[in-house]
Amino acid sequence: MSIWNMALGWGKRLLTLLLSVFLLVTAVFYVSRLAPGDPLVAYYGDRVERMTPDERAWAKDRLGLNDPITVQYVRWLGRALHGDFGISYQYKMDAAEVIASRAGNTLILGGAGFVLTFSLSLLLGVLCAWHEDGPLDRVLCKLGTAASCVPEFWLSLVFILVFSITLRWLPSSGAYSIGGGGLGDRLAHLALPVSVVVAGHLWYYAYMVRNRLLEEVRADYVLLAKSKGLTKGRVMFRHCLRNALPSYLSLMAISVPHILGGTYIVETVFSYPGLGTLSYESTRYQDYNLLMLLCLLSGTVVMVSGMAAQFINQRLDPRLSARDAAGVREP
Amino acid sequence: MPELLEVKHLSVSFFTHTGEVQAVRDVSFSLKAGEVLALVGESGCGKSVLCKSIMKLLPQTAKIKSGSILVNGADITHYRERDMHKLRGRLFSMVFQDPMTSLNPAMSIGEQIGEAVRVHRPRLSREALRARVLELMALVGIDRPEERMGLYPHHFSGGMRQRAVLAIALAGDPAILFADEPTTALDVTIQAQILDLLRDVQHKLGTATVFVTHDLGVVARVADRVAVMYAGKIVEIGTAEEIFYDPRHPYTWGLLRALPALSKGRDTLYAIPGMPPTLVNPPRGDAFACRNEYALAIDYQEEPPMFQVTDTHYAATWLLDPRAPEVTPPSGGGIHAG
Amino acid sequence: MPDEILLDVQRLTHRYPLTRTMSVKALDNLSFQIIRGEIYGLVGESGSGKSTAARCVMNLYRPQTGKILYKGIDTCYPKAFRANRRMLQASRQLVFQDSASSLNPRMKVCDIIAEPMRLQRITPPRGTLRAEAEFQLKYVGMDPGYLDKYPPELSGGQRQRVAIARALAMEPELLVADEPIASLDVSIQAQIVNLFKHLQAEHGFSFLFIAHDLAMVEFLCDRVGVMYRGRLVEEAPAAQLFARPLHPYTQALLSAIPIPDPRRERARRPLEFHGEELPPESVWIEASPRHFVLKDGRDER
Amino acid sequence: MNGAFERVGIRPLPPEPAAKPQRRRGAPVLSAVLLSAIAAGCLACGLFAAKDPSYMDLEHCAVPPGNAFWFGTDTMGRDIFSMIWHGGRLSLFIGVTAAAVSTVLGVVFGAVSGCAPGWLDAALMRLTEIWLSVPSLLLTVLLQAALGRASPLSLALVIGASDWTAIAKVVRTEVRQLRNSEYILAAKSMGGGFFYLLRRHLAPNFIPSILFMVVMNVRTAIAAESTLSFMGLGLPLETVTWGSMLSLSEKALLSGAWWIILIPGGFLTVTLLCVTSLGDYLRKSASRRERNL
Repeated sequence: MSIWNMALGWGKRLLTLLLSVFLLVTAVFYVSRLAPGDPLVAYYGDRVERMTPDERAWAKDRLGLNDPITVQYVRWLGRALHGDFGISYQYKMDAAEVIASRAGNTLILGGAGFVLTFSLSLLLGVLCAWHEDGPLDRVLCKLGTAASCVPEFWLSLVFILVFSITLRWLPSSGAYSIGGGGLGDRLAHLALPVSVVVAGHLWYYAYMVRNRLLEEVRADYVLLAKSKGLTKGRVMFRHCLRNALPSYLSLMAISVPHILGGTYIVETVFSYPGLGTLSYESTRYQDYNLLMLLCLLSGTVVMVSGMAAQFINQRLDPRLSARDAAGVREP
Repeated sequence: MPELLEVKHLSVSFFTHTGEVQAVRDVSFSLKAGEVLALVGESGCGKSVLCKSIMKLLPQTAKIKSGSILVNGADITHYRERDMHKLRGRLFSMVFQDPMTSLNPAMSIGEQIGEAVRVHRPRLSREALRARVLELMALVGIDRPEERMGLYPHHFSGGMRQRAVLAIALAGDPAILFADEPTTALDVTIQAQILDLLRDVQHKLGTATVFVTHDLGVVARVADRVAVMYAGKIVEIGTAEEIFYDPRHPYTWGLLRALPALSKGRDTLYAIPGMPPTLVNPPRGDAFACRNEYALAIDYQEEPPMFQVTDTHYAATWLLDPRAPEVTPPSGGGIHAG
Repeated sequence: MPDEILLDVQRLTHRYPLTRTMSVKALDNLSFQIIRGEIYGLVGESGSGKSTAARCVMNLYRPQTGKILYKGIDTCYPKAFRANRRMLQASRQLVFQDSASSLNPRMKVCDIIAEPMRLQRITPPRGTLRAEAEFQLKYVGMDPGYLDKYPPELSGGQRQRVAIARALAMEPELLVADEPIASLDVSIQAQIVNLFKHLQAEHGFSFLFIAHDLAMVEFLCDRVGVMYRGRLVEEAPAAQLFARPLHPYTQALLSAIPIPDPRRERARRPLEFHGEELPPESVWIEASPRHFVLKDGRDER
Repeated sequence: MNGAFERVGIRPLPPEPAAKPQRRRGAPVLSAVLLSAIAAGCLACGLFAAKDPSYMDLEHCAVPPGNAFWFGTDTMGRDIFSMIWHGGRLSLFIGVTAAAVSTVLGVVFGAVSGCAPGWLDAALMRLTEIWLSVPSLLLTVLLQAALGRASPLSLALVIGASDWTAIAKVVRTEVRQLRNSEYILAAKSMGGGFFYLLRRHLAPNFIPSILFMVVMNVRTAIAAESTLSFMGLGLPLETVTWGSMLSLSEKALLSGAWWIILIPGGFLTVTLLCVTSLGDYLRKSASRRERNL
C-alpha cells in the first residue's frame, strides 16, 4: 500500500467525519427547537413573566427566534463557518468565550480522571490476569463489579456525606475556595470528583485488560513461548501484554469522550464549574447557541478519538497493517 | 546406553465441570539419546497430553495424578514453574501442530528466534546473536535468512512457519524434541519436505525426538521406535520393524488394516468398528475390547498387563497370555517384509 | 447406451477480491464433466480451488465467467436457475468438510435431517417427517436414539453421518462432498468412505468427491481430476492415474504420500515439483484414451 | 479360569450411567433471591406499606428512622418506607420497559444491518456512531423534549431509544459471522429463504449472546432514570421513584439527614448489583456453551 493510497484512505475518513459532524449538528439544531420551554428566560430571567406580548415579540426578534427554523439554521451555519457561534443567552457573552473559560476546569478533572483510570486499570488488569482465578483475582472481580454498579451521582452524594459533612476532610463543592488558594486547595477540591470519576470507570477498563490478556494467554503461541524456556513474567509482558496493548490504546482513544462526558454528572453534584455544568444549564434553559457549540465540540471529540483509535490500531498492530497489504506473501 | 527420559506409570487427568477426564492412564516408556520415538493413536487418545504433561505445559485444570518423570535420572515430576522454565528450551522443547497459530503474530520471526537463543545465553553480543539466528534459519532451510529475519509470521506460508517454529525449538540445543503432529496441518508435498528436514536435523544434531502423529505412513518414515496409544494407554511399543511387520495388539492390527493402501482392489475398506470410549468413564477391563473382534472374556473384566514379546517389544493384550487361544492375525494386520 | 453427462462445468473462472484492485484467482478456466452415476474425485492441496469449485457447482458462489450446465440447464444464469429452482435444490445436495459447523448446533438431529424436506414441502414417504428422519438415520448406520440429540453431543463421525442422512433424504441425483472426511480420525474415515461407496452403489447418484487424501480417492472414485492453482492439470480413470501419473505435479503429489512400510519408505525419496506458475500457453491433451493432461505448450513446439 | 480366556469378540458395552444433572457453578442465588424479594415487595406494596407515599406530613419533616416512620421521612414529610416500595415499582417498570424498547430497536437495526449489502451496512453503522457521539444525557433530554411532557412511559421510551446501539452492534456482528457459517450455506443451498434462515437458524444462535445485554440494559435504564430524575431532567418531584426521591438530597446534605440519601440509594444500588450479577452469570453461561459447541 503506497503512501498515496493511505493518504486517500485517511482523506476519505476525514470527509466522512466532517459529514457526520454536520449531520449531528443539524439534527440537534432542529430537535432542540422542538423542545418546549422559553429561551427568553435564559436571557431576561424573571423579567419575562412581566413582558407584554409586544415586548416578547421584539425580544424574540432581537434574538432572531421569530424566523422559521430553517432560516435560523442557515443563518447559524453561515456564521458558524466564519467562526461566529453567537452569544450565550444566559451569560450574554460570546458562546466560545464562555466555553473557553470553563474548558480548563473540565480538562483538569477529566484529564486527571483519565490518566488515573487508565494507569490503575492497566495495573489491576495485569494483576488479575496474573493471578487468574486465584483469591486475589476473585476478590478484585467481585469488588469491581460491585463498584461499577453504584450510580455516579449517588456515589458522589455518599462521598460528600462521609468526607465533607461527617469527617470534614475535603470540600464538597466548587473548583477552588473563594478568594483563590494554592495548588493544595485545587487538589483538595479535585479529590472527591476525581475519585468518583475513576471509581465509575475503573473496573470496566480493568476487566477489559484482564480479559484481553487472558485471551492472549490462551493463544497457542504462548505454549511455544513457554517451551522456549521463557519465564511466566516474560511471556506475560513481552508477548501477551505487548499484543494486547494496541487494542488497549485504541480503547483509550475511544473512551476520551466517555470519560470527559462522564464528568457531566459529577460536575453537577459537586457544583464544579466545568463544561458539564454548562451543558446541563444550556439544555435546561434552552441556551441554543451554547448548546450547539457544545454539541459540535463533543461530536468532534468523539469522531476524532474514533479516528485516532483506528489509526493507533493500524500503526501498532502488524497484523492489521498486513491485512491492508493482503495477498503479498513470501517475498 | 543410559535412558535420557523415563516415564513411569504416569497418569494425568483433567478436572472439568463434566467430571474427571483420564487423559493419560498409567503410561510408562523411555527414550534414549538420539532416537526417534513415534506416539501413534487416534485423536483424544492422550498422545499430545502425554508430551505436554512432561513439559508441564498443560492448563491448570490438568493434574499429574501419579507416576514419575525422570530426565537424565533426575525426577522432575514435582518441579514447579520456576524450575521448569530453566529446563524448557535447553533440555526439551516442542513443535506444535498448527504453525498458523503457534507463532506470535505481532513479533518478527527473527525476534522470536532470537528470544529463544537469548533465554539460555543472556550475555550473547548483538552480532553473535544475529549470527546464531541466521545459522538456525539456514539449518531449518529458510532461504535468504537475512531478508526474512524482519518479516512477520503472516508473511510466511504454512511450511515456512513450521520451519521457523522448528528453528525456535532447536535454538537452545535441546536434548529432547517433542513434535506434536508437526505436519498434520500441512499439505502432503509440504509434509514430505518437513519430514525430511526433521530427519536431517535429527541426524545432524542427534536430538532425541518424540514424534506424535496419527498417520502410520509418517511413522514409517521417521520412527526408530513406535508406541501405539489407545484411550490414554500405551497398548503396544516396539521398534518400527516390530510394530509394522509383527504387530501383536489387535488395535495395531486394526490400524494397519484400515490403511487404504492395503485395501487395494477390495470392495470395502477395513474399518475398526465402533468408536473410541470417552475418557470420563473408561470402560472396565480392556478399553479396546468392545471394538475388538478377538476380545476374550477376560478383556471385559480385567485390564491386560504389558506382555513382553522381545527385549524391545511389549504389548498389552490378553492374547499374549499363555492361557489364551492361538489367534492368527488378519491378513494386512502386519506388512510382510520384502 | 452413451454416457449421459449430468454436470458439465465449462471454463469456470472465479476470483476473490482482496482489495479494490487486487484479487486472488481461485478458479482458472476449470472444465470437467460428471457422467450420471459415476464418482468423480477432485483432488488438490489447500488453495487449489477445489472447494470454490464445489460451491460454484452448488450455486453458493457465482463464478465470474464460465458456465455450469446441470442436466443441460445453465445454473449460473439467474433466469434459468429461478425457473428450475425446486428441481435444482432438491436434486443436488452438499456435504461439508466440517460437520461441527455445517450442522446448526441448536437444532435436534431429527429436525436437521427433515429440514430439506420441510423446505421443499415434500410429503414424507414414510408418513411423518420424524419417521422419515428415523429411517434415514438408520440407513446411515446410526441408532434412532440419536434423533433427539444436538450436534455438539455427537462425535465427528456421527455428525458426518447425520450430514449425509440429511443430504440423502432428498434422494439427490448429484451429491457434492467437500472434504467430508478430512477432519475425522483414520478409523472413522474408513467407516465413512465405506458408507459413501455403499450408498452410491445403492442409490446410483452421481458423486463429486473433493479431497486431499489421495489414498481414499483412489479407493472410492471412478475418475479423478487433479487441481493445481485453480486449474485442472490431469484427469483420468482412478486406476490409470495412480498407476501412470503423467503431469509432474501429480507425480510429486503421489510420491509425497508416505507409505506405511518402514523399510520401503525410508529408502524412498519423494519427487518435488517446482513449477510455481503454470505457463499460460499450456494445452490440454488426451495422452491416452480418457487420460487427459495439461502439457506445457512450449514443450510441444 | 479357562472360561476367562474364551474368545467372545465384540460385546455391546453396558450403557453408560446417565450424566448426573449438576448444579451450575456460580449461580447467583443470593442475587436472584434479593431481586425477587425487592420486586415482590414493590408489586405488593399496597399490602404492607399502607401510608400514602405522596402524603406530605408537614409536621414530621426529615424525621429520622424510628417506630412511627421505619425509614424516616424526607424533607417534605413523606414516609420513605412506603415511597421506597411505591417508587421502586415505577423504577423497575421504567427499567424493564426501556430495556424492551432498546432490545427491539437494537435487534431490528442490527439484523437489518447484518444482512444488508455493504454500502447500506456502512451507512447504518455510521448512523449508530453519530447516535453514540451525542452525550447520552443530552440525548435523553432532547428526546424527552421532542416527546413532550415527562411521564414514566415517555421516559422509558426515551431511555430505551437512547440505549440500543450496543445491542445493535452485537447483533450485527453475530449475524455477519453466522451468515458465513456453513450451516447457513447448507440451508441456503437447500432453498431456505431469508426469513426462514432468520427464524430457524440466526435467531436461536444470537439470542443467548444478547440475553445478557438485555439484562444489562435493564440495569442501565434503572440507573439512567434515577440519574435523570435526580438532576431534575426526568420525572417531576411529585412522581415518586428512587431517582426523584434522591433529588431532595441537596437539602438533606445540609441538614445531615443521611437516611434520605442512603436508604433509597441503597435500594437502588442493591437492585443494580443483583441485576448485574444475574447478567454476568448469563454471559458466562452463554460463553461456556459456546466453548462446548
